[in-house]
Amino acid sequence: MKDINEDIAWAKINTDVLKSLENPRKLYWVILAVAIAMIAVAVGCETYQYQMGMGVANMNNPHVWGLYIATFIFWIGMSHSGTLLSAILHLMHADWRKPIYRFAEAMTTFSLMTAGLFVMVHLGRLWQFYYSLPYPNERGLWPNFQSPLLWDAMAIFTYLSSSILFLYVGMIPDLAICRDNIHSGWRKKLYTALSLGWEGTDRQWRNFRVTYLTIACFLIPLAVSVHSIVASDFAMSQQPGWHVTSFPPYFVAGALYSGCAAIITLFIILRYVFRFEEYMTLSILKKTVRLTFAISMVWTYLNAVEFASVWYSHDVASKAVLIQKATGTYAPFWWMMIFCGSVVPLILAFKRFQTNIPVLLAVSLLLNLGMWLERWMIVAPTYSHGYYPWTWDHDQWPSFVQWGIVFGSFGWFTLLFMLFCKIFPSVSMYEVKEMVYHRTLAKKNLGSAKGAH
Amino acid sequence: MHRFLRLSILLISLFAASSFAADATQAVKMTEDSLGPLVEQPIEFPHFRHAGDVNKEHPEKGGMQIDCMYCHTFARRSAVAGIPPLQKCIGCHQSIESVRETPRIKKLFEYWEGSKDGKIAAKSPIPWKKVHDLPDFVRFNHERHIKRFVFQQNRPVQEACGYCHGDVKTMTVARRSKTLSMGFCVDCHKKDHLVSAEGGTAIGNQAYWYGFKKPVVNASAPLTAKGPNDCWQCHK
Amino acid sequence: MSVSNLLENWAEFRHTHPVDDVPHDPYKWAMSIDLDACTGCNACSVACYAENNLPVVGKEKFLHGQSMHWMRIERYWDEDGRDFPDQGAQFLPMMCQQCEAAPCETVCPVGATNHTPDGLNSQIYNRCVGSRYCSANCPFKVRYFNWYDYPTTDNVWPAEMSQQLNPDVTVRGKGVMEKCTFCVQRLTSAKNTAKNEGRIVHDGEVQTACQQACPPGAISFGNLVDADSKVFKQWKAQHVEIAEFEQAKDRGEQDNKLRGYRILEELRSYPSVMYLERVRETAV
Amino acid sequence: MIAGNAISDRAKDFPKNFAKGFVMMDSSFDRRDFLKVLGWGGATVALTGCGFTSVEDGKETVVSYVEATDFMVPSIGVYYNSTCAQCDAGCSINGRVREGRVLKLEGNPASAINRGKLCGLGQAGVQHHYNPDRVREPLLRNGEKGEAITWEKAYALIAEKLQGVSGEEIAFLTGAMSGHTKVLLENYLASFGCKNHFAYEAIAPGVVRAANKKAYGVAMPRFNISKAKLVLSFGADFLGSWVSPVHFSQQYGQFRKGADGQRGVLVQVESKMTLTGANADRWLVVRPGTEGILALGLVNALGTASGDVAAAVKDYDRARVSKDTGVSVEQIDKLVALLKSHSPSLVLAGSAAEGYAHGSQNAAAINLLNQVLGNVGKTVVGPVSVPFPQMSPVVGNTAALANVSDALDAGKYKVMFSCGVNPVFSAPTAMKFQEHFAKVGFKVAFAHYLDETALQADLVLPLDSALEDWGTSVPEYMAGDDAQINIQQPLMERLHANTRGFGDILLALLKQRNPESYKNYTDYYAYLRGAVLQNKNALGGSGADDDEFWDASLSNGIFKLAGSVANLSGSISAGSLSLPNAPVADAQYPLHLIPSVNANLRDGRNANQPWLQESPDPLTTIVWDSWVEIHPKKAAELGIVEGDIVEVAGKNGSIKAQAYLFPGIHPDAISVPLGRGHEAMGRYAKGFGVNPFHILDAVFDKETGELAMHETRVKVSKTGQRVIVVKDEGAAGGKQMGKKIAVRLNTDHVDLSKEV
Amino acid sequence: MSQRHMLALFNNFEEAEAVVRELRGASIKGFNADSDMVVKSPIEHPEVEEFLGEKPVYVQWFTLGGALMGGLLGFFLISGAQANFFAQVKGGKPIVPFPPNFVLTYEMFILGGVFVSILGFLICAGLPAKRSPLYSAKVSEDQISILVKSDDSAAGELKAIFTKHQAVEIQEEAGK
Repeated sequence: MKDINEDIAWAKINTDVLKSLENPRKLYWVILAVAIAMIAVAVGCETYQYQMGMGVANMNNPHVWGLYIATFIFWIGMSHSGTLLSAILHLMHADWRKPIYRFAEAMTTFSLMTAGLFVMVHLGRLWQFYYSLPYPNERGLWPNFQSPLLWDAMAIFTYLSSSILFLYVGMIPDLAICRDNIHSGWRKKLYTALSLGWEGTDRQWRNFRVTYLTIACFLIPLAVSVHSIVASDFAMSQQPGWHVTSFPPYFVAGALYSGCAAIITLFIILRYVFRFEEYMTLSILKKTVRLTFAISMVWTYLNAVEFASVWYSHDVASKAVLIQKATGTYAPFWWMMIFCGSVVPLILAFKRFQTNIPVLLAVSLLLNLGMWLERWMIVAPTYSHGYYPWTWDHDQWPSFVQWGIVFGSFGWFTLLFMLFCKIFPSVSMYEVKEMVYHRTLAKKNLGSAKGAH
Repeated sequence: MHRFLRLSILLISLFAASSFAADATQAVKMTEDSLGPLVEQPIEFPHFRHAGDVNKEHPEKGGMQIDCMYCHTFARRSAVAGIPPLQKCIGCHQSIESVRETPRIKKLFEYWEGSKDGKIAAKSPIPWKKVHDLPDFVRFNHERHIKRFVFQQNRPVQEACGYCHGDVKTMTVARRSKTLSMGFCVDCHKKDHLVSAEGGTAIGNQAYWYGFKKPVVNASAPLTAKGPNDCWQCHK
Repeated sequence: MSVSNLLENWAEFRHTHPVDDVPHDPYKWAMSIDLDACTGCNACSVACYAENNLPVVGKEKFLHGQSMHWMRIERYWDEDGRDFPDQGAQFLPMMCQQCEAAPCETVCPVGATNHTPDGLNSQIYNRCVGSRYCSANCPFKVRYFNWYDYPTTDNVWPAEMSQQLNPDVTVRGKGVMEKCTFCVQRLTSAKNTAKNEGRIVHDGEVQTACQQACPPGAISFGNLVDADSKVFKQWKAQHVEIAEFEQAKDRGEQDNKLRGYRILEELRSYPSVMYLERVRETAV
Repeated sequence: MIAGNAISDRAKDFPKNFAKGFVMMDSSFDRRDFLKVLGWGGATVALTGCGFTSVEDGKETVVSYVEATDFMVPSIGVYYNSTCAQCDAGCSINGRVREGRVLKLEGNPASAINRGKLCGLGQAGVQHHYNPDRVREPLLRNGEKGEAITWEKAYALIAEKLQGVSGEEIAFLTGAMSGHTKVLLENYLASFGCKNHFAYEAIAPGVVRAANKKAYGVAMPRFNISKAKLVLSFGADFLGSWVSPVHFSQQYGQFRKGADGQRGVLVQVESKMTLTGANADRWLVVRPGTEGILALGLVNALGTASGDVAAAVKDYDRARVSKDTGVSVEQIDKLVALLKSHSPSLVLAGSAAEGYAHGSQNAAAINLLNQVLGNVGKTVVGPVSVPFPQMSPVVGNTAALANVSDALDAGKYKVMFSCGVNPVFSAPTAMKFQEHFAKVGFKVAFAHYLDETALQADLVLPLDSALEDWGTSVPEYMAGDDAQINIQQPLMERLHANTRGFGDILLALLKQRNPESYKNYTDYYAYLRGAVLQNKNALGGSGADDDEFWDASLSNGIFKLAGSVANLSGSISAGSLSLPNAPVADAQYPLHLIPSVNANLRDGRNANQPWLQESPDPLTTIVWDSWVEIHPKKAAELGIVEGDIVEVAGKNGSIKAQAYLFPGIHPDAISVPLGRGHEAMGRYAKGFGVNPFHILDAVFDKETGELAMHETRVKVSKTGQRVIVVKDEGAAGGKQMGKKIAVRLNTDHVDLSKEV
Repeated sequence: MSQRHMLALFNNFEEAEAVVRELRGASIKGFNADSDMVVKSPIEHPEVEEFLGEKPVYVQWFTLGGALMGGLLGFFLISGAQANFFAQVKGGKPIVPFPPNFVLTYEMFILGGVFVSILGFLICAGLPAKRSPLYSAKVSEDQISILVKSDDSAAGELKAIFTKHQAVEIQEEAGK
């Protein structure tokens, strides 16, 4: 099985990809409509919450965070796949990333935006959000730079802006293609403006290469720092179950894991919706699936390490939280997380399932569910079983407001993502050409080597 | 090489600009807006006539140099300066025949005696409009500032009050003269102010906290301390 | 915020006061609560409602764990499996412990909660954006969040009830974290009076609302820097040090005749509230 | 007219000067002016405290005083002393007033009763005052509705209705009364020749009073808890709700520290743990109703009694007592040893002991133990009485209700007044009070709220709150060595224009009867001032100027005067003592119903104060609702878990409430708190909880005729519904889970003498 | 002498390579192979660029400068802001604590690096740019093109070389 067919004509690549900007399958519009409906639910819930106060989300004194922060971490985690595919695999010269890294990067950007929304939704006084931004003001006040939340804000800002820039810079040659092939309407203007007059000259390519590589190098430590900082929100706190040294790597692994799972899902959807069968080949899917399997095992291992270190240590309170996770009210969710996160991926180890699209779609959705549950299981059980037994809560169940907003966030992400794919080429044309070119060269070399014999 | 020159100039100026921007945060810009709207009072109170300096040439234009705290008696005893009771105005004006028939004074007496049309009941308070209004979560303590600067350091009252209220002796108060934003307050609290023991404050090591640096007591330089810098001083 | 300020005062900025090398001066507010005298009567809690404009949230919200009592009386039973609690219950008034190294302070993204020079953990309502991180990180869970807009949409002070509100204390709107302040409005007013007169606040000059109400007089409050204050003497007598996480009592010194302890001391947050253990007669 | 002491917080040391200041202002200054509610700029509370910055220059108006005196400084609180009216203990309060509004009530340190302390109930007085559900106009029944009328019309109506009614046909039902109001009331009734003044308190130590009277010669001696080394309390919840809880709590604080470093020991004997029981060193659970048996058993075991006492107790050997009461023999021995070693001790008989048909016998047995221990004269000492018998308190009891109910049933009364009581709420259904009450031709209720009784009335007269009214009162339990008359004075201007003080109303009614004698008194204030100044010498003001004395007295909030200390009659006798045997199990109604008295809600008259509703019950931490306390063992037997809605059914009806498993109760008893379950009264009271008063059996103490509150037997059954109990206690259920949170030490590990 | 631009399009990379090699090898008067020749390609094509001779890239210097500036600015901004609250400590930590400041400095380091790298890229690559005088949309599809600028005199010679190597198309534009 080939990653890509080397006989594919370059001009066809252009037309195929550009076609995705114009006429996707009907399913595209269905997804869009569903996404908008989901957003409407979230907007309704948020408006209600904004009017009435956070109480309508049914949080209470020990349970101050609820689903919002859990989902926030989920979305942050989701964003890591883009970096993995575009930066890490780029440095490793893994050619098979080329057809799929663009949408992964877009996923990074939009899941970060969604995550950012959760920070806002979660705030008790959304209208005072600007208090947490460091800017000179007439109050003479600065935010508290000691707070992991502020590190978070800083890291996410850095990550988001860098990701957008990375996505954009990597897209400039493709934007030039769009500019050259689309001759009317607002799109023409948009592509002309965004392509910055790219012509593919040797000077441009030369600087492009170095810049792209440099940013890729920056993005890798950045991505690691972002999720480990999100982990510090918990690890830097004093609460049992949160104050765990292994949280940062654990979070990063979880992030890559959920990101990969999401890539599989979106891969399958995009492949169908935009008729990308020739580019997003099953061979690439197989590689992604194998990567996912590997990461799932890393995650499983780190999970086990976390439990083991809690279990083996003398921290009674943390141990109590762990026991409560496994046996208390949250037990069904906790075990479901273990099942989805560690057992379900075993399916991926079987070759016959590695290219079975319906199975993969189901598995990837289950993995995502597991990863979402993981985040919830990090946040909530500590609240109902903290240091202070008096406040151990009758386990609090999120109200429809929380569920509605979490639900809607998926719509919001889908909408942004789908719009992106419709407006910008979601398969990197110039890099697929490179890929094809490299394969042709390789074949030629192989052929000439054969001929020499 | 000129490209590198350009580049380094660019970088240096970027750094300088951002440092400057960060550094200059405390300079509070005062715009027309930050002084609040012009307010129409029930009686346009001529502060300049009461507190203003004596004008020898045109005595009718000058003031009487009345101390701020003659009328605003609460300021030195309470966090709230308050408005003088009507009684206070009447107390003097009862015996000032010369202006008794001017429109403003007539209006004043309407609040004391009741208006002829019955719209104002006798002894009803004058509905002054607030000009120096702080948000409800800010508690400015007039008493402490006056004790500190007027009584302990013998600064002129006009100067102490005027720091926030402007040059009252030349005006009727229709709008603020200072922004009274938080930056305005903090600006002042960050400055080193003279601390004099003669006024009676045994500051002890308080100055350490308020000035964050332990004062050198026996040095020749005068002892100074910063204003309180903890939030609970003004917000409770 | 200038670089020159940083360079000039670098050493000051690197001090880890107040727990470490720089002591409090002239004030460090602290409390001690004698659990042997505490009867659990809730007078302190009501006094706190009255003094600090606490909203009554009602049955529904209390059910959801959204109550707003800054001071709560906890009641513990013995856990030895007997049929009857024949040594009574154990009551514990729990409010913000005003930790010296408060876990809540570092995590607030906007710096709405800070340590004041007189050793209090301040909470600035109007600065709060409602991230609730402080509460998440509080080991005692004594921070209370305004889940609803109690003054307006919830109307907990209908009609004339709002006239009872204490003008010295801000009424909190929705989305704001709040907690026990050691009645800071009373402290500030006492400190101002003292400053005007060029002295420090005497012991007993200022009382917190709970202390003032407490019928058996179980609560003492005062200035831990002032060697004449009752609180100082009590802490001293019990060999409880503010910046320690293990006291003479825990180390088994002083023949174990001490009964002063602080709750969750091992977390090294250095609470400012010392409790005196409840005593029970063995002869009966 | 002037009045009042006003002490700005920094001038507390100079009350006299301030009093003088008032005198000087006499002619020009109206107190009401000062009490006027003002919205001071910057000093008022804005309800949007920390929302958006609410600076709107020039929009808000600064309100200023028209005239001000020296002490009137905006933003600085002024303190007035007055008297708490939330219960009958008579604590003195110190109210903080700012800008004409009373903000907070604190204790008055000058009062020997509470010494500057105040309980939660007392502090909630402001919520009574500012309550949105107060009656604001006189209301005349018009069908099912009340129609607002003027006071003139109300007075005229009363006069009309009283026309041709003889004194015998008028009844006046009140709570406890004392002071000048009582004098006026007696005068009013005397003007008809009416003797039907009934003082009713739903929860009152009526039996104990009678037993004390027998044993010591006075109904309410002073109990020196702080001087006792051992307090043995038979169900007296003196820290919670019994007689004068703030005073006792304050004494308890000293008692625990011990005057000479010897810590006082508290042993509580009862079947349902009260707040006091929860604080005891040893809480002894006894079979309900057997408190007297244990007391006699202790007398016997002490072995110091002689004569008829020894004869009376000789049958009460330890084995029998242990069998009857359920207290183990070893425990009795320990207790006896402790009683011997800890002298003086103090034995108290409380509501758990008196609430039976043989309550008087129980109380007598307990008092006998006190006498045998020789505590009389040491920890039980004579009270000081006020030298004005006409002002001394009429105490309320439940026997009064039984009497009035019977008389109503007989149709004796044509006009009935009710003031400060709510018998429709607090009378057992078995008494049929409501039915009997309906027979009265014209019912007048003096009321703060439209409570259950006021709703039955034909005319409702709205009363001033205690914080706007004048008055004096004499506490029943006189705590100090001096006699004390409490003064009640307004802390602020009347909140509602059309409410009146009870004294004012009585005066107006008296003027109808007797215009000549009262024509000099424009209002109750004038009457009060006149009456006080008339007796200036006796009140400790001999030689003082009238105004000065009056102002100083108001400034103190109390009159302290040397009263006479009553001697306690000390004869120890067990002559009339005859305790019934331990109760036998009732097959149909196997459980004893113990109606418990919550320190905050008591008989329910304060139920409409939200602070009290949300103040968790100390033992269960339940708020806003009633509950049924069941011992976990019993609950397991019945298959009941926490939150089950159970039906508590007795002979006279049933109630349904949530179950709470409570270890501090005898397994044969259940307990339901009183005070909740209002069907009217206001938004915070109505519809929360159930009212166990209604299912009480109409059983009375055989000697005194008091309602035997603990005598009701019930059965408990599940209804199948379940709710989540609304309480402060979390999921850990009051366990510390191995953490060091609330810690307890044994006495041998403590050296209190070294403590500060 | 007037100059003219000429754009040759090739289907084949080898051909284009050969052209570049030849142009650099041949010394044509009025045409400087180092400065007057631009290769445009649809993909990043380091092999072709190699034949153009060593052309240095400076973006990494921007990166270094930006990262350093970001880090410094971050540290001083944060420490300076913290110094504002000189009487308020938080959690018993110093007013200017290192661990959090390092985290933030790290982030600012990266942020500065990325931003200034992009800036450097735009500067170095001359973007945004006006279109060069001759451009064919075919370049963004699959053809490689060589744009030359030369004196009129050299045009013929260049054209000959292009044609020789099977240029698909040659566009010309008269110079000024």
